[in-house]
Amino acid sequence: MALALQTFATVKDANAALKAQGTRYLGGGTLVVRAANEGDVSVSGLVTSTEPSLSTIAVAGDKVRIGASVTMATIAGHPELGTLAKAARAVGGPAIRNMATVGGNLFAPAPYGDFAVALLALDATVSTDSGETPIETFLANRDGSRAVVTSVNFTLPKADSFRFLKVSRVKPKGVSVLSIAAVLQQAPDGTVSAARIALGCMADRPMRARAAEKALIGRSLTKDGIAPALAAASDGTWPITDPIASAWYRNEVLPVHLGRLLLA
Amino acid sequence: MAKVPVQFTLNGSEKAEFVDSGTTLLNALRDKVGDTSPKGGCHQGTCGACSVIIDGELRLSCLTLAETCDGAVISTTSGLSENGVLHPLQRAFLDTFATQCGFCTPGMIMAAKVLLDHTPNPSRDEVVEALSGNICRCTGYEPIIQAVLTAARANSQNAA
Amino acid sequence: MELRKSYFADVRKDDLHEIGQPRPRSDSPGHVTGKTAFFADRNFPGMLHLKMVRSPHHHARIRSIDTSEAEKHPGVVKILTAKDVPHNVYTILILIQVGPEDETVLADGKVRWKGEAVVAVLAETERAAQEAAAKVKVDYEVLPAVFDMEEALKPGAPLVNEYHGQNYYLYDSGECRKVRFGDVEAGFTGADHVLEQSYQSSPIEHAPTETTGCVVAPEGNDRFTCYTNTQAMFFTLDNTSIILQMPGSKLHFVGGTVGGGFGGKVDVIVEPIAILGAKLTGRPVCFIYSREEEMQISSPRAAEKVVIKDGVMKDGRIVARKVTGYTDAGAYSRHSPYGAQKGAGHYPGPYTIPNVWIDTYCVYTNRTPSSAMRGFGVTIGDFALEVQMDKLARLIGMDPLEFRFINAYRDGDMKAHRQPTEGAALIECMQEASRAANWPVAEKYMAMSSYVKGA
Amino acid sequence: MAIRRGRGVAAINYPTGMNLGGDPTQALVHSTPTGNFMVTLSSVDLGQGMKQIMAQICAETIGVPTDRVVVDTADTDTGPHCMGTFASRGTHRAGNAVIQAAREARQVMLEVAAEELEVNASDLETDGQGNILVKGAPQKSISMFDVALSAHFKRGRSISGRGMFLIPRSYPEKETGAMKPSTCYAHACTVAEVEVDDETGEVTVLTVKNVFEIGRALNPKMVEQQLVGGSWMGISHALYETTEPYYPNRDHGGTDFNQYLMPGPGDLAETEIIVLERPSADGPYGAKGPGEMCANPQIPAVANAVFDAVGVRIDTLPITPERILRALKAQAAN
Repeated sequence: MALALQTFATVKDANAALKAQGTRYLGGGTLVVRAANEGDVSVSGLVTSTEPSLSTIAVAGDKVRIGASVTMATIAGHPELGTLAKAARAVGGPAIRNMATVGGNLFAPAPYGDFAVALLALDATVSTDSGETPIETFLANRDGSRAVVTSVNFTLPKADSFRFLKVSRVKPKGVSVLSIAAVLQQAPDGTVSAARIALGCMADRPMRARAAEKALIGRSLTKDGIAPALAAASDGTWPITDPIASAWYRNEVLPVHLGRLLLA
Repeated sequence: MAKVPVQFTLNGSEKAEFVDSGTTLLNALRDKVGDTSPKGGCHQGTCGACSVIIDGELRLSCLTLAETCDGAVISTTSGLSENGVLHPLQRAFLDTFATQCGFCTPGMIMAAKVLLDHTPNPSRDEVVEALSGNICRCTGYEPIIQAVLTAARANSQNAA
Repeated sequence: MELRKSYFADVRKDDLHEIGQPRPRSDSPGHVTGKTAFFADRNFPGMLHLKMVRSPHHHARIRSIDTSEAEKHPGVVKILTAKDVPHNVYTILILIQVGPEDETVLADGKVRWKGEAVVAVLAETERAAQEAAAKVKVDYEVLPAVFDMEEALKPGAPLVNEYHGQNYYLYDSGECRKVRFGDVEAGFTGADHVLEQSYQSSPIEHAPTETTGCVVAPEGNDRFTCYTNTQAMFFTLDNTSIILQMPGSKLHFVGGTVGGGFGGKVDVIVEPIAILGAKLTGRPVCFIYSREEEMQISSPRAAEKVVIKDGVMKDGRIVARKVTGYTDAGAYSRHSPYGAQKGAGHYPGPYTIPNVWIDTYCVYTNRTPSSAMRGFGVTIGDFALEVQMDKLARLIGMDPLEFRFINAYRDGDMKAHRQPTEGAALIECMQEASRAANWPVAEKYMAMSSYVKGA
Repeated sequence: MAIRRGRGVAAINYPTGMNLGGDPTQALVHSTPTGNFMVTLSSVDLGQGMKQIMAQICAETIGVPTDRVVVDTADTDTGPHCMGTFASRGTHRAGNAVIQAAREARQVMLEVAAEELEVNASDLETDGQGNILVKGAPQKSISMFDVALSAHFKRGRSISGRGMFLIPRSYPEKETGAMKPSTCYAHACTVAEVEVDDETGEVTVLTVKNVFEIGRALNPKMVEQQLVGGSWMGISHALYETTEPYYPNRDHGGTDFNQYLMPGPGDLAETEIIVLERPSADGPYGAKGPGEMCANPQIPAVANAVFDAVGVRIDTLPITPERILRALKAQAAN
């Protein structure tokens, strides 16, 4: 069967079409068109939707809703999302960023999906027509997910509390050895009062570094203060081994890079 | 097999084609329209040789379905020179010896053109970033970076 | 770039009109306007797309091949298996009498590496060819495989390639190409220090931006025009003639404009099967490697292992060098027996050493067949030699650059393969590097010359 | 964290051609009726600039500007045999064949000119601009345009020539290995300076200073292209490239340009290229083949620089951050 693209005005109709076997949702094309080009014959039908809400960004106070079809380039250039620009720019080169969508990034297997790492640190929720799901739950179940993602939603952190680091071997555009996103809240004395740390490439999909988060609470962001968090950074990781790096290497350098991010 | 109609503007000319649903823009341009300046180096989105400009944005034609370009304004390297006069970027690629095998050149020029359209006087870092999705295996990149910086200087001198 | 004209000015005339001039490249205007025609820029009505069914196993016996479902797939025009190829067992260097023929165009009874071509599918569209290829059923009996050269050379290792009968190439000199010069053991005995070190590389891909491929069009008169990005036109034509048992007069190859080669487009892989497809269907055929095929199926630069044992004196003279080189050919010869032999002629490097012993082996393993790449037979050897030189210099407490001056070859020095050195310029390169890198060496080295020893 | 700096040197030579198989290339040269020259070959341009260089070689030999020479190559119906573009042989072998063919064509051209000018052909010379002059009496001259017209329509002469350059095969002697594996040798010396992050094993190549001796730079800008690109590839080989990252394990081979690693435009070392020219005895205008050797010396120079920086030897290519980190940990454990 040749590939066939069906375009629908509403997400509802797209969701109905996606019930057919062999169909995949077409976002920016960077994942699914590539798969088809490479001879993945399990993909026989593509479904997409032009519903306008998929392509809009809404910022109300510190509440942000990003439509699933919004591209990395749009996020990187959005005047109110400057905090996240670094994470959006971490995805691909300029052409890829003009195509790759925030919805697609949620499905990108490691070593891809750097923006999803940021979303995980932001504790975002993922919306479909059937409701909102915490991103961690969504990522855990993404392989079986069929419904069109309509948006991601999160509370925008203060600029100085969001940190992001992507480590790659090729510059300026290389895929990840690993990526780290962190949202840190600090008490007036500088000690960490709340922390969310998300890791890319340390499992087959973005994961939280909960042991490290816990070990940071009440600590100052100094070499000694973060030492327990670094010691716990690799707890529960199951890094991928790929042409970029082995699982061993990723685990070895995770504390080094986390330390540099926290002390930056 | 049912064909899908698609119309777009390519380098200033109106084009109308019937394509198989699911045909990439790269294949439509090369096989249907006959513009072979975008090259198929990977069909994965990892080499940039197929880069074109769609509605002012750099895109990879290998990952773009032709039927999603209905009504779009598309530019490719084959349409860059006007009346036989080379675009400053093309001139600069010649003058700085920035081409060897030439396979990556049309994609590089597209990436560079979008940069200069938005940032007429880019820094070296901005040039490096703009070219970062395009692979060259012959030159080691430096001559290409120099070509883009040379074209930017030529542009600013002409504007002055 | 700077041309340092002061060196060798006495042996060079700089009075030419066109030579030495930075003329613009005639091909560049075509490149920057997108007008340059690469092979894949040729399109013909009714062109078929060829896709390969490839082995998922490193080493397996083929029990059976069932193409019946694939043949029924919409858009499929022809399916080719080993029996369709007139002279299926071939080797490319047979043109210079380097045999035996050891490789199949399409696997016949056995596969020897993961990715080996088994069945060729020709269809109206690329997609139809991919879908049909997925429907070809091949029943394999998996066999033990060997991936490590030292394992492959051990008695009892799985035999990779029956056409050789052992897991190494048999030269007229035996299991390796040999160079023997002086008395290397005596050299070691008399040396102040002996250092033996082992170096290793893994396979490297040429990664040209344009993948390997060809477009074939029947001319309508039983001749076939093949638009190709081969690096060697007649080499490919003549091998195709042998494989297809077709007179060369029926073949017309057009090429010469290639999107990067680096040695990766000297194997004769895509052209014969595409021409066969065109001949059997009467239709134009394109066979273009996907990027994945270019990366993992096309021949890489061989993995190599190089063991170097040196005898060195405290005053910096290397008095004996023994090199054992192993080239991982993968499952088939292609150009590897030549590369290993080229290595034998290259060692012991650009140094004058009185006692030299060299053995270079071409070893078969169950991996992607390797072949030529930029620096074929030399690149990895130079890595090994020059790291070894660094270690030797540090061993005797000498500056690494000065250590090289002491041993550098000069005009008239006899090389291990018994050719007198001519046109040497290593010393001058090192002198200029010393200046450019601000790496000073003793004045006596800056006063040396390649022309005459001791001058 | 410590960023540690080191430098390393390597010196190499590289053979031109492949005499172990017999190494021929042919060329044909002919003039058009208006005194332009066509070079017909079957040699392949991989991007190194074969077409341009053959035009310059033909132009120099005939005595015309390069833009009056057209190179028609790589059609087996028209071009005579070439062994192929590999082994740094293209410029050397095809260039010699073009010189021979161009000389033969030039001789016919001078004979026709001599008839037109009523002098001896041996008394004629060319000015490089497309004119044939009488030696010592340059006012007495004829343009190649007129000579070609005369040859075609009046004298009935074909201004053409055939070129064949063959290096005969060398058979290695079985026991001693005595052989003549190549013709001339190019040379190089590279000094590389690196920084190594001793916590991650990451290497940054700061500078490479490359000195290349290449016989003759037939077109210096094109030589520079080759040498700059080659130097980049050498660094790439040293630190990044392999299809089998866990060799001899066959798993995890890269299948695209994201996974097959090469330095990006943000990873470039400051690169200095210095070229020396010791013309080879048998090369076209003294040229040797620099295309392959220019990517070799950076590999050991970088390896030696890494050792100089952090004191561990990585004797396996590529020198990845992982290999360095493992070695550093082993070093610390001892």
